[in-house]
Amino acid sequence: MGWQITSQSNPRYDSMQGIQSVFEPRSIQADAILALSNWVFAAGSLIFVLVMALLAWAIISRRRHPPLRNTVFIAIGGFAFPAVTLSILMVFTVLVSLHITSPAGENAVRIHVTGHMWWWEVQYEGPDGERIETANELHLPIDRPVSITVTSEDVIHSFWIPSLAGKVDMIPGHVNEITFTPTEAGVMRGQCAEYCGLQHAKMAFYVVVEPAEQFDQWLEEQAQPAVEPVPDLLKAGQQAFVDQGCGSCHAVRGLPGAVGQIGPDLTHVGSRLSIGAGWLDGSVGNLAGWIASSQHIKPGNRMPSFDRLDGKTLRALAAWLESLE
Amino acid sequence: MTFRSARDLEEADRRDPGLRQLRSTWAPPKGFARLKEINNTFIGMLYVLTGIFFFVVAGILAALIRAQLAVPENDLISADWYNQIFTMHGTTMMFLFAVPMMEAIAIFVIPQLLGARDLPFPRVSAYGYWAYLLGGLMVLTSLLFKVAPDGGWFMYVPLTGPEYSPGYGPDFWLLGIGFIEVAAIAASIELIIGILKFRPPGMSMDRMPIFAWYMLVFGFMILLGFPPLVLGDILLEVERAFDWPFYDADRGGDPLLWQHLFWLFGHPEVYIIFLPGAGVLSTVIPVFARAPLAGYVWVVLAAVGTGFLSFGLWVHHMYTTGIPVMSLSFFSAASLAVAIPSGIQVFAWIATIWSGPGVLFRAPMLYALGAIFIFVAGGLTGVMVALVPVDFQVHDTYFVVAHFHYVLFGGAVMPVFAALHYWTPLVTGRLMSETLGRWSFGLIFLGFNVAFFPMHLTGLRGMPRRVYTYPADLGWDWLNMISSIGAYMVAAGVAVFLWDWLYWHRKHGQVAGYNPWNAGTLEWHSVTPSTNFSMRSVPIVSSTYPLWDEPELGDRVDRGEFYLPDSPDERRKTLRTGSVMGEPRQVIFLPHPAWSPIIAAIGTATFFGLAIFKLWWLCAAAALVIIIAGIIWMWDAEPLPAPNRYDVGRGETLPVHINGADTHGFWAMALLLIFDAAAFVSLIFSALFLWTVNRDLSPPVPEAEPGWALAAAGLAVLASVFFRLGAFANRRGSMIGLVLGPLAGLPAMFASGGALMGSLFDAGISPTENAFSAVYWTFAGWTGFHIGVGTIFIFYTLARALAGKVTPERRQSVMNVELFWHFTTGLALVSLIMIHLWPRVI
Amino acid sequence: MNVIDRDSLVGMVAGPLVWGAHFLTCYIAIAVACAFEFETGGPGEWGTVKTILLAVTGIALALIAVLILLAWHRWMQAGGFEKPRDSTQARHQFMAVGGLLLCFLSVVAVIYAAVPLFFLPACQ
Amino acid sequence: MAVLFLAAALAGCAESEIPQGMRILDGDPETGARHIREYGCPACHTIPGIRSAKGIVGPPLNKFALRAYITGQYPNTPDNLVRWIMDAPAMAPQTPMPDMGIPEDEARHIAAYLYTLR
Repeated sequence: MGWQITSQSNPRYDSMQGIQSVFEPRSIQADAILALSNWVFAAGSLIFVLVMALLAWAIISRRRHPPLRNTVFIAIGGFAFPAVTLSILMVFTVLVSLHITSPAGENAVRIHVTGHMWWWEVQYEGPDGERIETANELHLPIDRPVSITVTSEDVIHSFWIPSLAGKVDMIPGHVNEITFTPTEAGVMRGQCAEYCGLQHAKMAFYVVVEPAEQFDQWLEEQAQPAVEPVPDLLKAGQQAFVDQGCGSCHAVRGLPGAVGQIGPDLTHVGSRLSIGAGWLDGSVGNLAGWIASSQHIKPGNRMPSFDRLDGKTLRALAAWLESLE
Repeated sequence: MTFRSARDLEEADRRDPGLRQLRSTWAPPKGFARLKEINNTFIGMLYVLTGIFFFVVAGILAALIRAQLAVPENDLISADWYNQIFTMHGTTMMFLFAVPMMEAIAIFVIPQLLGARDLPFPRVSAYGYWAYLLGGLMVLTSLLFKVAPDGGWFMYVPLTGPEYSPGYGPDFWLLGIGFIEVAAIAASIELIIGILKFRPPGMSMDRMPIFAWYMLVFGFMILLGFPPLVLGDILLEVERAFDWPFYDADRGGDPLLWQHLFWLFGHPEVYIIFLPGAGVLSTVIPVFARAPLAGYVWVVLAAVGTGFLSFGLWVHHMYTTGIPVMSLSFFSAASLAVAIPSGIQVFAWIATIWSGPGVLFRAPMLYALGAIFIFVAGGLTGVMVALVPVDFQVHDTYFVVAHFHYVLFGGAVMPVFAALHYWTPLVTGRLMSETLGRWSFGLIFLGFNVAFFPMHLTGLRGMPRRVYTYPADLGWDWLNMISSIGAYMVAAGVAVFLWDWLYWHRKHGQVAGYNPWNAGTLEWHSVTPSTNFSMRSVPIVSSTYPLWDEPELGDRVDRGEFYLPDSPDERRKTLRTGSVMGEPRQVIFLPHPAWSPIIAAIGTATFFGLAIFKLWWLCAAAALVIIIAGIIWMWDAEPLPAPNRYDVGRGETLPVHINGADTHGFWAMALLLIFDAAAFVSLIFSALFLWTVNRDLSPPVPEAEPGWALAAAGLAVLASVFFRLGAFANRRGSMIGLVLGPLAGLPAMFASGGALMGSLFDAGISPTENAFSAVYWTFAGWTGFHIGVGTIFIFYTLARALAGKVTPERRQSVMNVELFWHFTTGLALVSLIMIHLWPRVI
Repeated sequence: MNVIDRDSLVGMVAGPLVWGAHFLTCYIAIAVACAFEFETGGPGEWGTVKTILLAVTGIALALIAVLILLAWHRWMQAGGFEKPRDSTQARHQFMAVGGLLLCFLSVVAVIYAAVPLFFLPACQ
Repeated sequence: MAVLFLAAALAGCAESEIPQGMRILDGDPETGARHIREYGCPACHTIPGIRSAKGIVGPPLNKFALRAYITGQYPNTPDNLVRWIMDAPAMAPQTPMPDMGIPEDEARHIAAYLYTLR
């Protein structure tokens, strides 16, 4: 698959096809659902063709009655056949439901995702039960069950990674859970599936499934506070972050005063594949563009466009954020 | 002397005084006063025109949607606009087109199909129509000012709640749609009673035109399916206007409550739309297959069965909300089971086609066959989305968009076009063009499949619904482009249809004459365009397809051989028959054109319009207008000629006025109360639901003096007893008793309502505190509202009594009001149980 | 109204009414049991609520069976498959067969609703 | 896909019309268009032919091949443009355009694309 790339590079535009598709299952659960779907698609198509063929035959036929007596024809075709087919389907679907909803078990990776208008707050449970905060991106190890609990801070959102599992709604006042076991490495995309207002269309995120060691290392890095800037440019960027009051909305662990909870945690924003919740690739250029014109790129989102910064400051700020790996 | 053409009718008019009387009795007022007309033919025609108008508006919105989505990252339409547009597309299609359009067709055609002169309550039809028109325009206006609702047609909270939608958008939706529901309920009561009681003699249940069966089920479904939405609407509007936290998770409310209430309505709604469509197919297919409908009883079973099962599907819109998978599977089961009646209908249609001597491919039949194709495909994807695991993936994606457009286009839009092609000659006297019909059908059918088939794939490839734009390169671009092209083909097809329907065929269409399709049902028994009174005489029917089985019937009807062939007293009237067997029971004197329905409708529109802007005092003034118009409207009810018999022809006489539970007035009250009760049960459901979802909060026990509650209960029962005594006294001829009973009952009822609210005050329960206290106050408010309405009823009855209009022989209005009061007493008692007993028991 | 009455519409729709009662019982029982954690019966285990619902299903099916017998009886009284002599007989046949078919549909719907009881855990 | 096709078509017809001095001999406009999206130029610039490129932070790049100066200071020559794309701050310290670490070969492709815009 073209999109199975290493976690450090961005998903390339020319290989994005299929990263958000039900047809590219990458977990036991998504596989099972696709298998069931394929069966019913095939059976449904066959039945459709048969019924249309019957209709055509009825139109063409010169005989003035169906192959059987009218009532018998209706009883068999309209009642008995669907009743039997559907009862088989009922058992089949219940078994698949059971399979895909079974609990994740003890060794599961536990993640809590909170929906916001229009981004995703992500909390990992560290090895010692501590909370490790990130946003708009999930990293998952291969072949280990994952349990994701979801809720919402504002309106209803729906958490959906087509390649890994079905949807689960994020509802204020409710905590829902979804479990799945990824089986292949790669970058996937998830998107909000419940209409959540103005920027519902631009509420997405990336998921990186990687080998266990890489995942562990990633999680350990995420648990660390932000690195101290060394070169002057980065120092200037950090200063701009403080001066502009970015910290009242965004948290950067390790930077005094940057404890905001309104926007995404930026402690390791430089390591992320995307900014603006899956809408732009994570790069210094996009960061600069986003800071300067977030209201143009994603109108109505909660972050104002910082178009009052001078060029050098903007560059410094973007560079500093990009350096937060 | 049969009316094969309009000229025959004119000639007969000169020779035949009975016919002349009928024509002048039923002639609509001239000029501007024509708006007073309440006859179903006129109102039905306006209704259909209005329905198509809203369809076109919603279609234009769809075209805008498809223009925006044709290419990725398009900025033709801003996010803000797009969200208003897709919300209004869904809202308009569902509430302003689909349901009213089916009512419109039924209002126009059902009386003719049933050999009735009109529906049971023509003024209610008129009121319903004007309410629908004004309410619809009110909702659309919001679009002009760019303050249209933008929360989706499903209006999920909390997005549409006071915090996240502080503007007027949701209020336009809630009040506008709430208002239109009034029209829907009016039509449903009208149709149920019309179908059950206003059939021609001899038309027993097993001979009813199949369309009437479908519309009967449709009526009952509206009656039981709309109340949850009405309640949900009220609760949301109250939350928005007065901060009662029904849906606010922070105060014990729950956003899922809205979803339950919405889909308790919303799923039956889909079948409310589909059943009349299927009814049209079951009507049109036999005509063009030239054979009676195969398996009539099977089709009836399918319609009735669908009606029931459709109430067990609502959670299948909520599979992803975190409900236990066991519960989901129950709904999956019902969703699969409901496929069986659909299968039965499809096979009945195929068998019908098979039994005929060959299909006539006229435009209505083309649309019907296209409908079968599209509907079967939509039904099969319906089975797919009914499966819990599959739905986990496809829910809220373009797959679902494809699915329900297939169902609704196949189940409703194509049948509506079939119906318009088929029945338009009844209005215009001319056939629509076959050539243009083929073009419009071809464009619509092809265009539809081009537009919506790719969406299955778009959805499976991961595209969610309701996004105003999407990134390039996810594999959705070309699929969307194809869909957009298809959508514009549909638009072209609709344009061809409109050109033919509105203009071409009226100028150049072939004159339809007598029974142009050689159909078997009564609406084609005579001249086209059909007359306002639909039947020269009300026939005796002896089969399902009277015109096929008795070719002479039309002539005999036109010769006036049957019932009510003339109208010497110049009063509009029709025949009422028994529900099951169809034996003649009563002559109904129908009302004549009047301004009161339209004034009441304007008053209602003003009321809802002002409520959007929270101008409560002006609302009260509008309410006063409604009440006054209503009283004027009802003042002359219960005509009682002396003697109370009317010569219906054929040497028979029937009573004009009767009292009792069999009258159409009593049925109307009873059906209205069933609707009311269903909404009240939804409120009880809401209370129980909030109780099961709350972990930290249980329904608070109102710590009030128990005397309050006991007094309220006792007084309510006492009021009922007083009223019973009053009604009893009236029956015995005691005017004093009639006046004293209600007058004694009224203070008792007020005291009861007061005690009910007093118990809440005493316990210090404030409606804004938490969801349960809000629910308690809603119970109290619901009861209080009924006490208020009941008071108006009482004073109205007393006024009538003083005017000598209530006597032992004319006691129907007293019976109706009494029924209402007992119902109110019931509400008070159940409210008390829910407020004071239930929280203590659990 | 008498369900056995040959001209009763209620008699005709009695089958679906039983389905409705069964369906609501199942839904409410599971919703309440799970909300208050009465029941944790896993897949294949028969906890209290699931056992009760199985019994309810049995009762519902038995009720519909009785309704089927009644409808059958009415139908045979109305002449069964024979061609009706008059309109009354035709109507009675229609009402009986309509009721019978609706009962069959209800049986299927009740059985479908019972399927999950056998495989799924009550609350998960 | 459509974008690339369009870009290729533009490149095809532009080949002969681009003045000799502006030709980037080893730059491929089609590849350049891809890099433009990868490096996020669209976030700040409006660039014809790149669908998502509707940014308003930097100047619009329409008719870029005809423009006389880059950032108002440097003649619009291929060398200057490639250098600019690779490290703008080095040429104009006050520019908001960051150094995005674009290697020279990719910068040439990007420049080639920009020179198809007339």
